[in-house]
Amino acid sequence: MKDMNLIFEKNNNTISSYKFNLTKNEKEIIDHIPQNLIDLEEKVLPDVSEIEVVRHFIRLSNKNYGVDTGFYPLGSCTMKYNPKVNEKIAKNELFLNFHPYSDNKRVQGILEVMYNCKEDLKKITGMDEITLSPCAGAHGELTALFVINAYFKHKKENRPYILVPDSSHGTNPASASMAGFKVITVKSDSNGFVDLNDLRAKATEEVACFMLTNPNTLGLYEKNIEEIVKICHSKDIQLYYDGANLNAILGISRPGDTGFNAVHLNLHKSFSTPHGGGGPGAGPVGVKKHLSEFLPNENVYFENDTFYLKENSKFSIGKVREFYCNFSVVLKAYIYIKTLGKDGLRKSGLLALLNANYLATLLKEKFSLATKDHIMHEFVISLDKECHDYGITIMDFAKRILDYGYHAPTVSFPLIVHNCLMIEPTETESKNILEEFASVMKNILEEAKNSPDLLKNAPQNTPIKRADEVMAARQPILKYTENF
Amino acid sequence: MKDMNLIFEKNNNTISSYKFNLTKNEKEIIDHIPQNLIDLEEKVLPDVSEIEVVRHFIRLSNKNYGVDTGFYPLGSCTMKYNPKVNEKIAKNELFLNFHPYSDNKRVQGILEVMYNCKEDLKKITGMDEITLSPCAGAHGELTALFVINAYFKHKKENRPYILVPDSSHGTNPASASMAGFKVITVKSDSNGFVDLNDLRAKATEEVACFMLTNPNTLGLYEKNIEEIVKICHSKDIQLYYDGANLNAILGISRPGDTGFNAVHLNLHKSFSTPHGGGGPGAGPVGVKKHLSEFLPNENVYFENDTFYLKENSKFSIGKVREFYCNFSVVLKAYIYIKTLGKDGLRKSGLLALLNANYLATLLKEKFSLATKDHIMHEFVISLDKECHDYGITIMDFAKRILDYGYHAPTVSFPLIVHNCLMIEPTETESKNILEEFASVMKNILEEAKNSPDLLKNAPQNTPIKRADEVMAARQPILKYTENF
Amino acid sequence: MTYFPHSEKEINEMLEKIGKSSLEDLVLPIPEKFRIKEIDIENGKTEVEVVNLFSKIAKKNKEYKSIFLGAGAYNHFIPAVIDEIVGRQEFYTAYTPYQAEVSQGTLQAIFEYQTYIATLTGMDASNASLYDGATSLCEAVIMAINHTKKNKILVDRFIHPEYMKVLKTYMNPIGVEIVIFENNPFYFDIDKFKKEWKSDFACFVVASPNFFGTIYDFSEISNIIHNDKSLLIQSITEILSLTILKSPGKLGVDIACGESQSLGIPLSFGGPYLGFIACKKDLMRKLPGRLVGQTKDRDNNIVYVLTLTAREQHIRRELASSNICSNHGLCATRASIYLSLLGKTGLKTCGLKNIENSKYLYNNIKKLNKFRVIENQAFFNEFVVITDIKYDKIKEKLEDNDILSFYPMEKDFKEYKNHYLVTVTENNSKEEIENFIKVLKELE
Amino acid sequence: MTYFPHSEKEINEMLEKIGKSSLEDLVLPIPEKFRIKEIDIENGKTEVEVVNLFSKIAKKNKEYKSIFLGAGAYNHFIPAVIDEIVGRQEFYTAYTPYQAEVSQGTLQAIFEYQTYIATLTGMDASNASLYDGATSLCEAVIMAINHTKKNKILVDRFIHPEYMKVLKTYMNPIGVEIVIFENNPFYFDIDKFKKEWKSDFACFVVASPNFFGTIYDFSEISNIIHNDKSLLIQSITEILSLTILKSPGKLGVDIACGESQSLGIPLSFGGPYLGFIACKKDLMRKLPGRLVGQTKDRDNNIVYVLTLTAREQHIRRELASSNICSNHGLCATRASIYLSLLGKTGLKTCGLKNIENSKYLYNNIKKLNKFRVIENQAFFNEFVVITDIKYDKIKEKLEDNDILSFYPMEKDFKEYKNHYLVTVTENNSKEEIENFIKVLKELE
Ligand SMILES: Cc1ncc(COP(=O)(O)O)c(C=O)c1O
Ligand SMILES: Cc1ncc(COP(=O)(O)O)c(C=O)c1O
Repeated sequence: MKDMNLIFEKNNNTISSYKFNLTKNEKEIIDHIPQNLIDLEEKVLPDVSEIEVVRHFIRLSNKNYGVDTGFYPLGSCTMKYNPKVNEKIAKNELFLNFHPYSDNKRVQGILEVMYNCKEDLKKITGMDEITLSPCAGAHGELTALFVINAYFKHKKENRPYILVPDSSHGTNPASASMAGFKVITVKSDSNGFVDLNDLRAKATEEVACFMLTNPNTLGLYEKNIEEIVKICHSKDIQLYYDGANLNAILGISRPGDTGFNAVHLNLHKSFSTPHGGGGPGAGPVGVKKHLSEFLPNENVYFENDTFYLKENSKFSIGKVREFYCNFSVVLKAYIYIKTLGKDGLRKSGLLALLNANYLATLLKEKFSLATKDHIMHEFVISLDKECHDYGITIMDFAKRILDYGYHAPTVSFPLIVHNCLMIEPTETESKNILEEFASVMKNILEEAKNSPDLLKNAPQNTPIKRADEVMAARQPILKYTENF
Repeated sequence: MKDMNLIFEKNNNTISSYKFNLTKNEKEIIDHIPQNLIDLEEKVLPDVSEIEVVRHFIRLSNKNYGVDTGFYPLGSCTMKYNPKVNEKIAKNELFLNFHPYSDNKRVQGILEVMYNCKEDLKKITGMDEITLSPCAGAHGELTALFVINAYFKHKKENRPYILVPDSSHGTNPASASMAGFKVITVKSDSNGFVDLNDLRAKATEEVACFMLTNPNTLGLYEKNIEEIVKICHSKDIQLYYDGANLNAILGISRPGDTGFNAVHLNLHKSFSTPHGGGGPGAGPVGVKKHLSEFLPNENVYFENDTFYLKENSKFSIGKVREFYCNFSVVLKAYIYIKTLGKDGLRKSGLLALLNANYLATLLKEKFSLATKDHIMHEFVISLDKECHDYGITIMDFAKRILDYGYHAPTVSFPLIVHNCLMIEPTETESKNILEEFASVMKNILEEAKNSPDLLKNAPQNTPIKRADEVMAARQPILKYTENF
Repeated sequence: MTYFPHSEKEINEMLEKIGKSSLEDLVLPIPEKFRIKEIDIENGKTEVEVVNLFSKIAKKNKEYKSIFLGAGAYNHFIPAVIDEIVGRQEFYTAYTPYQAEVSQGTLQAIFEYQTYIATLTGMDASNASLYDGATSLCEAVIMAINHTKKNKILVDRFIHPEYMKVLKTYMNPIGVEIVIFENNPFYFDIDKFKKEWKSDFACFVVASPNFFGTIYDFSEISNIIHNDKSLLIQSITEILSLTILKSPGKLGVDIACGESQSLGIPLSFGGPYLGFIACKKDLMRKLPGRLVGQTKDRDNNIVYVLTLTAREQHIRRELASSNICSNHGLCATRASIYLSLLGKTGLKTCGLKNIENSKYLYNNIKKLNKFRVIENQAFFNEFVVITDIKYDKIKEKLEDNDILSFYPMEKDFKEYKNHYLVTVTENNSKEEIENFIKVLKELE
Repeated sequence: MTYFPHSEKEINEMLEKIGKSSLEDLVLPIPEKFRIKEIDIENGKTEVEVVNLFSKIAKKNKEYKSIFLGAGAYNHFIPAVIDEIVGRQEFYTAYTPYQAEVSQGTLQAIFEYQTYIATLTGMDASNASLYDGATSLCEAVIMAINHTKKNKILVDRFIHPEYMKVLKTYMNPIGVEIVIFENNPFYFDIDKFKKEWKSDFACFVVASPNFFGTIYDFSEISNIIHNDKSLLIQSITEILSLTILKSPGKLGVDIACGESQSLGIPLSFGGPYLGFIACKKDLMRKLPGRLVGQTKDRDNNIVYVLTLTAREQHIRRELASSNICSNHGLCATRASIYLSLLGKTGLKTCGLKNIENSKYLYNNIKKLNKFRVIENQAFFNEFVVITDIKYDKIKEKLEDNDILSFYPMEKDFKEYKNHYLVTVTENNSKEEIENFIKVLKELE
């Protein structure tokens, strides 16, 4: 297969190829490096003029869909609006051009942002200490589990197990095993809540941590949260808060008050930093006092009028990344916090709940929600019956949504609900859009009944037609090669 | 007619409407202004949240076509690539945030850019002095004609007439009458050159100026330029160079050496500054020594190590605009000059000629060029015959080009060629694109013959279908009104 | 660095195809004696060299910490959204929207701009933009002259002095006589106006707020002028004042024109700015420049096109209503975004904030010893301060404190010695204002 | 300022529809005792207030005039095109490309990125990006452990010290023993390696150029390692060195990993950066994180999708090859644009320029009295300088001259007192370098 649209096919050795002016000749320049370590042989690289590169990537961008394009109800991902003032401020060279080894005195502004962001996040989560190091949510989970591992090692307790609900996100168990733990899955009851009996049975002194997402991935706030906390704490099981769904309780409730011992946040979700088509994000971790001395080395502090980074504790798990944090992401999140302020953040939480409940109410008329109880910021609908009755797949349904100019909700997650769609509107969508989306969903349901081919052949109005994922996996082509 | 896509229809009094914090109450704030001069009554203005404004304008941008989208062979407009480094540098706040009344000492960098740009433009055009004031080409023409008017007034000569070729751009005669002159049109000969006899007949002592575009709007370099110069100068008729086509001779020939007394440049054409969907551009005017003391007041100078603006001459025509120049446009043009340098500019001229001649050669196989002679940076094809034979209009043909993902050439200009297309590829287009465009043009010609409806119903692949311009003009709707 | 997509190989293939042996053959139509081998300027630079060069040049500019000066160019806050949107290549790399089917973005944005301008000015029609406030005044006067066939005009003395200069430049060659109306800079002298108005004036040009910042009450004069079939033109340097003030339309103005740089366009040392012009229905077809109109496409959808082009130079040529071709379209798009984002609430609070801030300074300067203000001057965001302190001393003090302010009225209005113009906008923080007052105190 | 599109009216209509009397009713599922009335942080601000606040904070940062330090974060030139393109909202406001049909932009850009990385490293497959160079090393080692089922690893002492710290953090909980190979920082001690290598090592981790800037010649070792069915991992902090140096692939490396911040990503005080990882074919399915693969759509056009997802956490859960979900996609897109723009010629001249500049400084420092360099150190753009001058004195001198340089090796490698790391890139102008030399002279 040869894709003529790849930049590599445009290679034409333009006379305007990009250059840096050399004063000496090649031989002379590299004469201090042993010949056998040098390789100047031409590689598969393009050599095209700037205008062609620009047009190439603009053409690509036109095949992409973002929050600024339209409604993006991707459940569990909190695709809220990315404020432009954040982007503008973050482009300021006085934030952008500093080497991580710059002298302390020169980066007081940068350190101030980190420190104040950390302090605000403490107040938002109710935790005692926070590290801004983790690069993403999963990295935050891993970091927190390293901390918990160190905590019990320090206490000379052997706790090889981690509990995760069957509704949990895949990163939870994956992080657990990367941190050297074995994973035990806790069942959900018929209503989608943690099954207390199953939890009681599995919550032994051998368990280090219970990783909970609350509201959970069904959009339900664990109604037995008090009991869950009691069960875990009675066995000194560390209760972990997966912050992917923090948007639901922003300014309304704090994991720290609820009894969680550790938490990670997704700044690229709840705090409006752009997701960039796959990051970079940031996954700060907050912990209670008894865990804080185990946090990653190097954190930001403020003493006698100066901010500084310092390696804090001999019990620390060590570093989890090269340099302290994804600063420009932290900066954008902090701008967001300053912009909305206490009232704004609380309002965002409430309106996230309002939008989800409103949309759920509209959809309930035709769709079956996966849950009976009062949902929070997102919800899951099951199309299992429809899929069987109309001979369609849940993917067919999702792809058809694209035809109407919306991004699709999250498909087939959580795993405990078959053929489901997970819908999270966020607070930055309007009543109109929710209503339009609801009627489109109902349309598609009609189409599924009356002309299922519309779904099976979907999408039709997108830059490309349905992509063959099976073929891609059968014998993977992960890069361009000159002669296929 | 009610367009629900207008921003005004989105008005919903959002709770997130944009705000500035007031400390006092309204009454108090405005109590020093007589009541009868105040009007706080609600006006037809939207009140929507930022995300909706952003999505609105991004949706609009997606209905637009620019050079970065693709080939834009708009004759006479020199739609070359707009380098990104120019845009980036021009966004530097150290260029952007200065009030025009800033103290001289604070804007030395800005003045340096203006001065050096002026000096380089002198060398590029071969003129003795230049003003950067004019905001666009037409403004440059007007400025130059004011100058010429003042020149002859000063010499106590009464010269009420201006000569323009029948192939000239509309701004030439329009500027002439705005400057208080009467316009006499000089015929073109059958080959598209200035008809020398007609010129001789009309070039009297009553003529102040002959406005020439060279290469002219047919893409021909006036082969009798020497004779034209002689005729004009023998009567002290000021020879004016309309610089819209300077791109053809950049680094190759200088109007000043050829005998032109005054010239305007379009920095938004020949010097790569973006056209912005209709400006802002800049139309600097260059003149020979004898005209320089009449140039607009206020120009940029350099003496004992400082740059400054000063009002230069008691003979000056005065100011032609509020503040000195469109600085950020001048800046971008100057960056372009520094980037390409002498060799780059000359090469751009030569490749502009190459691209035009190559495309003309490809099209000649099927289309009839309006000219027999060697063309320069652009050329005109006549579809008069085809229009009659196939019962199509030149607009049909142009609109069909849009269907193939290109912008259309200039239509029906110059006026002396019926049903023509004026094609200017510029030097920043590749051989491939020219070839693709040529074959598309030939396709369309086939379609015109075999299925003319494809043209009559064109465009079909554009964001909207053919717009009804007649209806628009019949009873114009120039603004939104709440209740149509 | 250059931007040519060609390879050497392609260049040769192309030359061969057109039957030329070298690029130099392409210049043969130019007489040899008129050809040059090279321009006498520097060689090209790589991008990194260019960036370094211009950051060095940029650093030669020294920003003011505070700008308390408007006088036709205003230091307003520019929301981040604007640069983000006009940075979209589809907007800024497009030409004038000749092909409506691939230009709806520009066209609708301009149509919305026209609506905003018409709304703020209380007029029936606005054009798609002009170069700046000064040239828009000239175009307005030309409209009046063409409409009334009279070629004498009465112009208030206290319009922006730069506008006055440009107006003279434009009127002189076409032999229009400019009569100056010696008004009072702090209130509109209606009696004097009645005396000096003559029926053979094509129009009366008044600025409000005027160059002294004064909001004029000239509601009475439109009848007088209209009785003579002449026109009333209002020139406006600060369009944001219309968020609070009665619109020209309601004051009987026939043509409102001026500068709308305040609407999201950077100071940029004087340009590019944004000239606006709007008028009553009966003058619509005399408007200069581009107009965007609403129409339908063949699917019967509402769309936008350039319209009434029969007025324009490319068709009317020497009979055109103006010579303007390229205007300041992207600036108009910026204004369109600015106005859409601020909207009702934003614009109103912005206007009020300008007044609140400037009044706060006005009241505090009043309290200073060596400084005076004009008692109950009606102003929006600029006002006049009087002091006997030598200008050089003031200037030096302000420069030392990185403050730009105190425009000396004497410069353009001889007898107004010791009068200075001071401006405050929503973009001046409380802190800045307090500091300014502190600095002025030190001058006592 | 907030970003809610709702009007009060709409909020009430919505509440009514869902049968709630107030927004507060929506929080009822949360036990009352776990609710708060408000967070103890400041109130919100308007945009102008926010902009002023952060420009004040930004001004507390004081830029260096010259950066002559890399040590894992490099001061390279970033072409203007990159910010223009990634500023396109379609790129930066998108999520991970789960829906291929509306995500071809991200997917193709990443596919091109994977191709570039595979090309530069001489490997068969690259993933779609990781967090940074340190975590990419950890992921590489985990691959080796899973692949070889051995849980001891040999690590060269002179890899980036921060990478070493992170590696320890990751290995400790899973009980992998790290054995340090006491190499020579200025040449690869092959004999010593032969002595210390043991068959029960899952892999050997070597950095080249290493933290001292030395380009190692380790071509001989891959056979030794492969004989034991173990893997050779090369960690790279400066990916631009691969524009000139022999690729890991050609050196027998099985997994190349490291930091590609050099490819158009700003220093940004340490993040976000761009971890890369690439490997030989047989290890492909063990790669962590996202992979973009080529396939066809139903019109039979070539398109791109996320592929081999069966390896990933959301399907494999605890058995996944890694826990990574969000990666550093937009950074990878930046790299893709950077590499496309520079292309063959640009990358080669960029690499050579780095060497030319650093060698120029190297040779001039050599001439200074109080400074020494390592004779014939083979380096790309950083090298070691030795001097007896007190570090505090050097530091102070450099700070006074706004220069960042002279990273003290003693910090991480005790016995290397008086050794300092110095870096020069294509982004350091001749002028800067001369000035640096001048400043050092003054220290003599
Ligand atoms: C519930 C949950 N937990 C964890 C994660 C992982 O976060 P990240 O992608 O930032 O690593 C996600 C992301 O989708 C999530 O939805
Ligand atoms: C030949 C010619 N002259 C003058 C002009 C007017 O230039 P501007 O649009 O910058 O006023 C143009 C613009 O199209 C032109 O093509």
